[in-house]
Amino acid sequence: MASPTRPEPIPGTVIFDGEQAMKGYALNKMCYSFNEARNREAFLADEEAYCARYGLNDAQKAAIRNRNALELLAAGGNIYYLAKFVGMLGLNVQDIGAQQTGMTVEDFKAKLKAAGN
Amino acid sequence: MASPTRPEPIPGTVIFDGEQAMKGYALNKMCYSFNEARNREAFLADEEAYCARYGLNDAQKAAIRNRNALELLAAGGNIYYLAKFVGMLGLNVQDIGAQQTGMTVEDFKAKLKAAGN
Amino acid sequence: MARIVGGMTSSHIPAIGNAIAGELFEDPYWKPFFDGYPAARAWLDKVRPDVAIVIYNDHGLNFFLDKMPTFAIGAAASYRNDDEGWGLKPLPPYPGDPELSWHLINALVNDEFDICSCQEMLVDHGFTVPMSLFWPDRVGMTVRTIPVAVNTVQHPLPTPARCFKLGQAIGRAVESYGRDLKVVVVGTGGLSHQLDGQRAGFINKDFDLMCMEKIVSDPEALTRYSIHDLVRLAGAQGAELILWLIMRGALGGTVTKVHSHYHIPISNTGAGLLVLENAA
Amino acid sequence: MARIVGGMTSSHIPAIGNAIAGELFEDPYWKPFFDGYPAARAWLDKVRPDVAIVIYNDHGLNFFLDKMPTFAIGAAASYRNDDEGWGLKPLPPYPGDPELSWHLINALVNDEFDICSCQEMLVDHGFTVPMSLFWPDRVGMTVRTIPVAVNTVQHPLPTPARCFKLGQAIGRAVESYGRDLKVVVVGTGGLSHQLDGQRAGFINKDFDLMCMEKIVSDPEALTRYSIHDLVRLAGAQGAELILWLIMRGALGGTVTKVHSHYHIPISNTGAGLLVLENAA
Ligand SMILES: [Fe+3]
Ligand SMILES: [Fe+3]
Repeated sequence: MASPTRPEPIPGTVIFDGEQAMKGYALNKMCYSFNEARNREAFLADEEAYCARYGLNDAQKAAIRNRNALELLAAGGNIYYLAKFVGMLGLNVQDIGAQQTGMTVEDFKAKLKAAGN
Repeated sequence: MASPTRPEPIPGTVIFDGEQAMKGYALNKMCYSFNEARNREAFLADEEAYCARYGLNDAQKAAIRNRNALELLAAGGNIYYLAKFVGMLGLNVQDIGAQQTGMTVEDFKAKLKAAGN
Repeated sequence: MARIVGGMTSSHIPAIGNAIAGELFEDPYWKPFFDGYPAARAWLDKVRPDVAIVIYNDHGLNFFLDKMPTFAIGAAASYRNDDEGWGLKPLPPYPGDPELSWHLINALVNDEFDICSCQEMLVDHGFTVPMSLFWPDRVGMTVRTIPVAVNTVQHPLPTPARCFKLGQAIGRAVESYGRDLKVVVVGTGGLSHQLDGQRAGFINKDFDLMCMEKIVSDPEALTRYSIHDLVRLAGAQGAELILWLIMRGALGGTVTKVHSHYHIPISNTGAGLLVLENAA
Repeated sequence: MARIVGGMTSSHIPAIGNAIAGELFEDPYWKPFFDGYPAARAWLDKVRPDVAIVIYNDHGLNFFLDKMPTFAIGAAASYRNDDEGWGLKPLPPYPGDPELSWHLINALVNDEFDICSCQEMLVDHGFTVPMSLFWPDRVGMTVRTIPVAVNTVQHPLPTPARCFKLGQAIGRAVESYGRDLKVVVVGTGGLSHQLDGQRAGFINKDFDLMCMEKIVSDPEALTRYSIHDLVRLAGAQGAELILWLIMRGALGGTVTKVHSHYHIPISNTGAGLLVLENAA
C-alpha cells in the first residue's frame, strides 16, 4: 500500500507525527524525565542548566521559560510529555486550554459546559 | 486462531518462551545490566551482593557461582543475556558450547569443522 | 474454557482520579458523572469476572519515543502505577495473570499481530482510573488484570480497522484458552476531547452519541473512519475511540447493552460509559 | 521514485567482528570466510546504493524483556553501537535516514504492521558486523542506514510467513517513496547454529544449502516452515532465517543471483552470503 497522502490540515491542531517527533525529541525527552521527582527538583533548582543538559534548542528553551503551551507545541512538544511539565507547575489541562485559546479559565470551562447542551 | 498446541520437544534444546521468561526474569535482568562497564565492576567486586540486589533465587545464584551454562539455562536464563555474563568472564560461545556438551574445546571445534564435510 | 462475558467502556482522564481521591462523588460538577457507575458495578457484582483485559494508552509514563510500540501487552505478575510527574500517590499494585498474558501473546503473534511483550510495565491513569471506577474496593477486588497499551501518542496510530481486528483476535485467543475463566474487556479513553492547540476544548456531542450507538450495534461502521477523520471529528485525543474498537472487536457480533451513560463535560472531555453483555 | 536495487545476506556473529578487529583476513581459519566478500563489495561499488535497510535482531543490547517488540524500526539521525558487555570498542556512528524511516513506519502501520518506532536505538553486532563486511571503509562510506530489529530472543517469534509479508510491505513502501533513491536490503544472521543447550554446536549443512537455493528461487517454500521447524532443522539461533525472509520479501518475485558463498564453520555457525539483484 502506498504511504497515505497527507490529508487536509485540521485548523488549530498539530498532528504529532514523525516530523514533529524529530523536531521535539530533546524537549519531549526532558519532559519525560519529569516522571521522576528528583528530576523535577533538579529542573526547578536550575532550569537553564537542566534544559542545556537535554540539548534543547533556543526556541524550546524560550517556550519552557515562557510556560507557553502553543510555543511548546510549535517547538515539537507532545502534549502528553508537556503535561508532565505543566503538571509540575500546578497547572491542569483546563488552565492550559484557556491559555491556548486566549480565554479565561472560567470562559473556557463555560464553553465546555455549553458543549453538553 | 487457536493458540498453537505445544509441538514435540527438541532434544537438548530449551525454547525460551513465556514460561522460561517468567522463571528467568531476575537472572536475565541482572545479565542485561552487564552491558554497562560499571555494573560489571560492581558484580565482580561483590558477586553475592549483586545477585541479591537483582533478587536471584537460590538456583540462579548457584548457577552464577558455578559458571555453569546448563544450570543457568535451567534457571530461566536466556542465551543472549547469559552471553554478557560469560563474555565478561572472557569465555566465548565455543568455550560455552564445549562446557554444555561435555567436550574439550578442541573436540567441540573439530565437531563443528566436521559439519562442513 | 475461558469466555468473554462482556465489555465496558469508560473515560480515563486524570481529573477523574483527582475527583476520586478528593471523594467528590456528591459534588455538583462531578455527581452527574459518577452517578453513571453504580449500575456498572452492580453488573460486575453479578457477573464476577476473573480477569479484566484493560485496553488503554500510556500517556508517557511507561513508554517514551525511543521505543514506542503500536500494541504492547503486559505479562507481569503485578502492575504498579507511579506519580506521572504530578505527584499521584501510589495505589496498591494490580495483580496480573501472566499465564493468560502469554497465551494471548502467543496466539496473537501466531495470528500475525506484531505484539510488544512487557514483563514489567508501569500503568498510568489510562489504566488506573477505569479500574478505580469499576473496582473501587481494592481490598475486596478479586479480578486479575492484563494491560494492553495502544499507541495514541505519536502518529501513525494503528487504524480503526486494525484495532477492531486486534480485538477480534483477542476474542479468539481468549476462547481458545483451556482454563475456565470469565473475562471482561475494558475499552478506556474517549470520547471527544482535545487538549492541545488553538482547538483545545473541542467536543463533539453528536459524534459521541453516534459512537455510543454504533459501537453497540454496528461497530464496523466506525472502522471505516481514518485516524485523521477521528482527530477532525472527535478532537486530537478523541482518536482514543480506537481503544473502544478493540474492546468491541473482542466481543461477539451480537451484544446486549446492559447500561449506558453519557455526560459532558468532565474537564475537557465527553465521558461515555457502556456495559455490554456478550451473547453466550 | 525510490527503488530497491537488490538484497544481500550475511552472517552477523560477534566472532566475525573480533576477526575484523584482529585483521585476520589471511588467517587460515578465517580466509575461506572473508574471501566471499570482495565480490559483494564490487557489486556495491558498481550499484552505489544510497540507503541500506538492515534487517537484524538485537541480542540484548537495546531491548530487554520489559519491552520486547516483534518488529522495531529505527527513526534516528544516527545509530551508535556499544560494548555489549564484553568490551567491544565504539565504532563511528552510522548515519540514518529518518525521513525514509518515517515514510516506512507510516506506510507499514497503515498496512497493518504493528511497528515499534525507535527514535534512539543502539545497534549491536547483528547490525554492525554485516555493515563492516559490506562497507569496511567507514571514511568513504556514503550509504545511510535504517535498522529493522526483529525479535528472535524470546518466543513467540514472528512466523516466517509474517516476516515474508513484512518484507513485501517494506518493498511496497520503498517503491511509494517520492525521492529518487537506490535502496539495498540486508538480511543478516543465520544460517544454522545453536549456542545453548546440550545440542550446542548443531549445524545442518544440507538445510543451509537448501535455504541458499530456495531463498533465491522459491522463498515461499521457506515461509511454510514454522518457527519450531526452523529451530529443529537449523538450531535455536538458525531461526534467524526469518531475517533473510524479510529481505527476500522486499525484493520482487524474480531476482538475479549475482554472488553466493557458503562456508562452515565460523565459530559455531554456517555462514551464507548472497547478493541478489532485483528485477528492474
Ligand atoms: Fe487518554
Ligand atoms: Fe544472531
